[in-house]
Amino acid sequence: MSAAAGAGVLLQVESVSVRFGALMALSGVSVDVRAGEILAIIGPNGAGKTTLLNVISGFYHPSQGRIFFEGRDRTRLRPPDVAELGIARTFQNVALFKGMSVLDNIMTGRLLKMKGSFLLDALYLGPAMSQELANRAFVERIIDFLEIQAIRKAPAGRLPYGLQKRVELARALAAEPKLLLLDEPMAGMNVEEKEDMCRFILDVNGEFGTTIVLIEHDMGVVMDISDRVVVLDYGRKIADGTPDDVRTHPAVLDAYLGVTHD
Amino acid sequence: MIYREAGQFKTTYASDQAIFPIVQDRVVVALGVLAVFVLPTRFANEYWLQAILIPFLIYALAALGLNLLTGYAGQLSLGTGGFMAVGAYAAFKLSTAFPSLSIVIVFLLSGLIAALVGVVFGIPSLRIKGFYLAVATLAAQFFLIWLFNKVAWFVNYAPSGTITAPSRTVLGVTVTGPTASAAARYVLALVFVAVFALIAKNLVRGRIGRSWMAIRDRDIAAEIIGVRPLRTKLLAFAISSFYCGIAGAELVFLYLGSAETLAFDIGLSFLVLFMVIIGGLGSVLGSFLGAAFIVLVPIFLTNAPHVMGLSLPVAFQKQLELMVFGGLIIFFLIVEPHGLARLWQITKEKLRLWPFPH
Amino acid sequence: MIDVLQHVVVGPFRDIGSNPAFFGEVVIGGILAGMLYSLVALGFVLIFKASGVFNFAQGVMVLFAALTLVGLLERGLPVAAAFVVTAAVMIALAFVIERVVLRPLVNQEHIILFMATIGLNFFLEGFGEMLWGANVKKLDVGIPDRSFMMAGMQVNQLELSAGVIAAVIVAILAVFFQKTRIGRALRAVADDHEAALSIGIPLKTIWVVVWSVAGLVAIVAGVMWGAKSGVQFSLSLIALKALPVLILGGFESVAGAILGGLIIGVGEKIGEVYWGPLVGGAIENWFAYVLALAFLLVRPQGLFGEKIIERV
Amino acid sequence: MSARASIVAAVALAASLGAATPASADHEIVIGVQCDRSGPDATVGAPLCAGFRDYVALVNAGNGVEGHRIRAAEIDTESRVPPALAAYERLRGEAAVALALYGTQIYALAPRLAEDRIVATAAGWGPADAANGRRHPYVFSVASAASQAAAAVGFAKHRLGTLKGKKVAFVPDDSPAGREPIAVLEDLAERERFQLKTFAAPSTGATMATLAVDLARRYRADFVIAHLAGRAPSLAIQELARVGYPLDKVIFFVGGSAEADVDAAGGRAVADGYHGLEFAGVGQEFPVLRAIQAMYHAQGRQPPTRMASSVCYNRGVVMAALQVQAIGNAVAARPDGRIIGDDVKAGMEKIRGFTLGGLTPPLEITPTDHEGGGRLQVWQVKGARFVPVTDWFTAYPRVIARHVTAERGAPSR
Repeated sequence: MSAAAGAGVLLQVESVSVRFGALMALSGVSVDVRAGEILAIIGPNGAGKTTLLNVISGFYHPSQGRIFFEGRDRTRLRPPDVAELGIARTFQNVALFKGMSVLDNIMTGRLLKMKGSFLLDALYLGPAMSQELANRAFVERIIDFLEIQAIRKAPAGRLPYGLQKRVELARALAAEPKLLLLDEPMAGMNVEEKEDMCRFILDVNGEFGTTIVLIEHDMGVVMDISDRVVVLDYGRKIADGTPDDVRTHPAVLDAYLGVTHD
Repeated sequence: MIYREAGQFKTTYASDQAIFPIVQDRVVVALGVLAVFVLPTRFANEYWLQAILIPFLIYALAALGLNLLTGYAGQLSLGTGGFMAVGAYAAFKLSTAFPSLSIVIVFLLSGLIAALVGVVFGIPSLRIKGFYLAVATLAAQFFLIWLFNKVAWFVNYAPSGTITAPSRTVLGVTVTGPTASAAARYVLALVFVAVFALIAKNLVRGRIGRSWMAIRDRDIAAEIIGVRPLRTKLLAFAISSFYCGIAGAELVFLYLGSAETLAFDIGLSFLVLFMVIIGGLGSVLGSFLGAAFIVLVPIFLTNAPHVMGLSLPVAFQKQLELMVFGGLIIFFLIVEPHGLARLWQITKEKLRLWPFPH
Repeated sequence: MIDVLQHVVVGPFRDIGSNPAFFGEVVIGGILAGMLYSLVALGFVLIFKASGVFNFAQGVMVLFAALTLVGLLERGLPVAAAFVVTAAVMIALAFVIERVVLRPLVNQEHIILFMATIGLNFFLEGFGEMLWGANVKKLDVGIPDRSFMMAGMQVNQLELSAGVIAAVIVAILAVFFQKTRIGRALRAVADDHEAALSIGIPLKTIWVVVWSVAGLVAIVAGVMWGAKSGVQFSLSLIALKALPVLILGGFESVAGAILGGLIIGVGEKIGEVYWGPLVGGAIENWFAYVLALAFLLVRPQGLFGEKIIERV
Repeated sequence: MSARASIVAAVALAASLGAATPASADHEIVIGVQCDRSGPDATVGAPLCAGFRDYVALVNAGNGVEGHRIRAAEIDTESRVPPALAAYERLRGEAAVALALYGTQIYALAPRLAEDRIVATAAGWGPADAANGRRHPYVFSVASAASQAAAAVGFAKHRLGTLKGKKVAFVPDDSPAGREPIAVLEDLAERERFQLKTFAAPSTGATMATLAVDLARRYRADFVIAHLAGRAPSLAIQELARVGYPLDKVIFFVGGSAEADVDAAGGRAVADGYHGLEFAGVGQEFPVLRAIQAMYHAQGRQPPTRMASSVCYNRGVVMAALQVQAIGNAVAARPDGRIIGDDVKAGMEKIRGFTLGGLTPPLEITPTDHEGGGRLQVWQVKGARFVPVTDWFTAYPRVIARHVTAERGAPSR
């Protein structure tokens, strides 16, 4: 398990509610994400897991409740502002830039690390060029790390699904995030691919100390890699604790066995 | 085996990032650039320069501009003619108000003014997307043309309502106005398009180009990476309109000699869009191929039947031209959305392996 | 400053008040023109609803239909036969478009399909002129082109008939969509392609049907406009007029197309007559666009469109 | 595309480009004529071009001009400027000495004509100041917009008795060329004390219903002067008739007074009463036209149906005849036939009392007056026929002179 677990709170979701018309996607959910931990969010379909991630990323704004990152209120930030705070994410249905090469996809992840003047960029001179090259070097390290050297120049849209997921992770890592949000990083993968992905997630957490929040359906994976598990059902949090706590929590059992409850 | 890259290893990221990573390409391009500067001015007759080469260069610049916006940033615009008109009228006003100002500066400033106008009309792009935006750019097209047509100040109150390129020199050579030789106008147009093609290439292979393509390919993913949609799209509108503005100024100053708003009507917007689609969306090279194609097809249709001993009625040729353009657009969108540029690339790959099939 | 305000804000209204009968005529003219805009816009909406394709070529389909009809009449076909043959041509066209353009592009992004219809637009324009010639043609469908006075206002019989026919067509289409099996199927496809497929509606049939219906609507629009201004190239320009209508009404709403057409028609005429002279006139080409754009910034989904919730 | 097919295509393309290069013109004198067979001006271009070519054929069927053949090259500009430029370069390469042009193309080409010393005749729809030989030394317009404006007002006065206190509506194409006569009209309005209001028609001409309603029912114009081209005239006639405006109080400039305009408006019954200004006679009852018919019959062919579009056809004949006349004058001074544009210009400026058997007003072209007097005639549609209602006349010559010769608003160089 992760070494850094148990340090201070990085992200604080405070009784957040999200409403789409008549539907309450989230009602009063509070989650603390501690720096350095791997937190898994689980729950049946439609429980509000992705909505929670979307609220954290700034795609939706909560109708009630607040969100703090590193102690500062950031409830109403837009996604690009969220990115600037150091939060990166992947999507449930891979959201790669299909028309770009793998390399360019990952380079795009470096966007916020690259500053520049428009004119120098246009001429590709001096700082613009050296910055481009420095970032290229960084990206190459990620490519090595995720073992995708062979597909560097391939168009992202033509890769098999498992590799696309890996490239998307690479793109998120390129931003050197403090907090990484992974929406079902292992969905649709075979066993070997899943094992690879688990290894990468643990390595990212271990080597760079990146805090990770992930949504996952595979309970085996969740129990193996996460420090802590939050369970959502019908937009409410029904459990929050270590994998072992959650495994035996009665409400969780109900939810997963499909027993109705009010 | 002529076109081989075996034995060429890239040892630095710098060489891998180069525009033309293969030596043969670099040699060919360098020779090519030299050739296009020297050969036509020496050997092409006035008809070639005036009817084919000059319009080709100007359209290529406009197509580059639209390609940055539509091909790279994914924002469809049908207002190209309007933005070109802004450049043309700005160049006319500037060059007549400040006769001593270098025409090169005039062109650049006209581009900047067009860029500003482009930004204004790009603002709706935050709230509206896809064909909604296309319709909004049509509004720009119609409004701008109406404005230039209506306000006599734009034409210096000339009763004929036309803007006419005054005579101006660059380095002692007359490049605009009725006395400018076609060769001089050709070289000036070529310098502009060469410089701005290089700049376009630099932009699209770097930070800015990646943020455009990110917005184009998946806007939500782009946002969470830190791409600010409005700023990015507006930058695309600005740069695209800058290119189109210069192309518009050139259209009057280096090609038509004088013009009224009719020269910038919606037909021009579509023409440039055709170049981009047929040449290749999201390709700098494609902008050139598309422009060449659109300039050559009518000439081909006019002359080819004569060569084959046929005689087609003129009206029939024009109808055929429309059908060819329309049909090819559908063809390319279905078969090869990356257009002629992609076909060129495939040919190159074949050459690379030649004489082996794989 | 006050002068300008007086000129722009007060003057035109005083004008309206001083000659209400004329204002009435302008409004009626606007409504009748708007009906025709609606008819063209409906063609767009039908196709968009069922296939998500924004058919830029709808205007040229109007021209093509009218050209075909006039061409057949000129070759001596009786009116009824000409209509039947034209309808057959439009349906055949729908088959060809489905086979050649739509099917190969079925899973492409909407913007690609849109650009393909721009290509279709130019192809059909060249093809139509090649078949039938480019001259302005007179189209006489037997409705007298006479004006009469009604409550102090001058009303044109042809325009009135065109308006009534457009209204009837619109009503028929509304019923078709709400009450018939195929209409419901079309709506099902519009809402969810996969769902429609899963209950056994073949997509290509739907597409052919909907493009055929749009083609038939194009005939009506072409006849109405052609009778009014002659069959000529500028007929296809009315398609450009229908675009602001769509923005205003929303791309997916039949009611929106109708109401949007009326608003644009009336707004345009009033703008042209009362405010146009203040800026030198001939504002017709862009006024509708600016009207629609202003509206769009306030309500991006149009009058009746549903609020767009982006799915992440 | 197969490799073979692409080679064939490439060869054809190369050959076609080669074909575009000029051939030398040794024993023939090359002139060009704008033949817009496509685009909105096709209804003008096709008959005009036919008339032009037929007249040239007639000349060549004789002895040419003093034994020199004339070759009339066609320019299809599709009513757009870029193809006109391309064709212009081609004709320049073929050493053309004179061109017959109309529309915006003249505006675009005027500076080059002066630079390259090539003569152009403008058929009624060209720069208003083209009548000024000093301003446009190489452009010869037969009826300038200024002369047309004056003639239209003169005719209105003749019809209404007086213009004092009357309301005149001016309906121009909403383009610079369309608005050019406004200055002349405003002058005349002041002079004759009539009220003038401009109703600009959108250039696309998609609809003119509102304009007609506004003009007839709100402004209640006493007389309408229209300066339209392409497909707009027919729409205007139609819409004016529809709102019940009396067409005998309407006069069109030369751009909208052809049979095609009337026919497209729904036939001559609809357009009954409508007036058009003409700088060439209408119909086929002129000696030169009978000579052309005779030429066709002699060759065992039927005269072309284009002759029925007599307004534009006859204008084409007039343009060709003017150029041939000028070439004749030039060749008289240079019998070897190696004439250049300047010779034709000089020849043009020597034309005196040229009437072509009544097909044109007597033209007196001088180095300063390039429209040759600016006389026009009004024709009216009456009982499905075009009938002349005036003789050749000019109106307000001093006002025209002031506008044509005034050096105002010249494009800055």
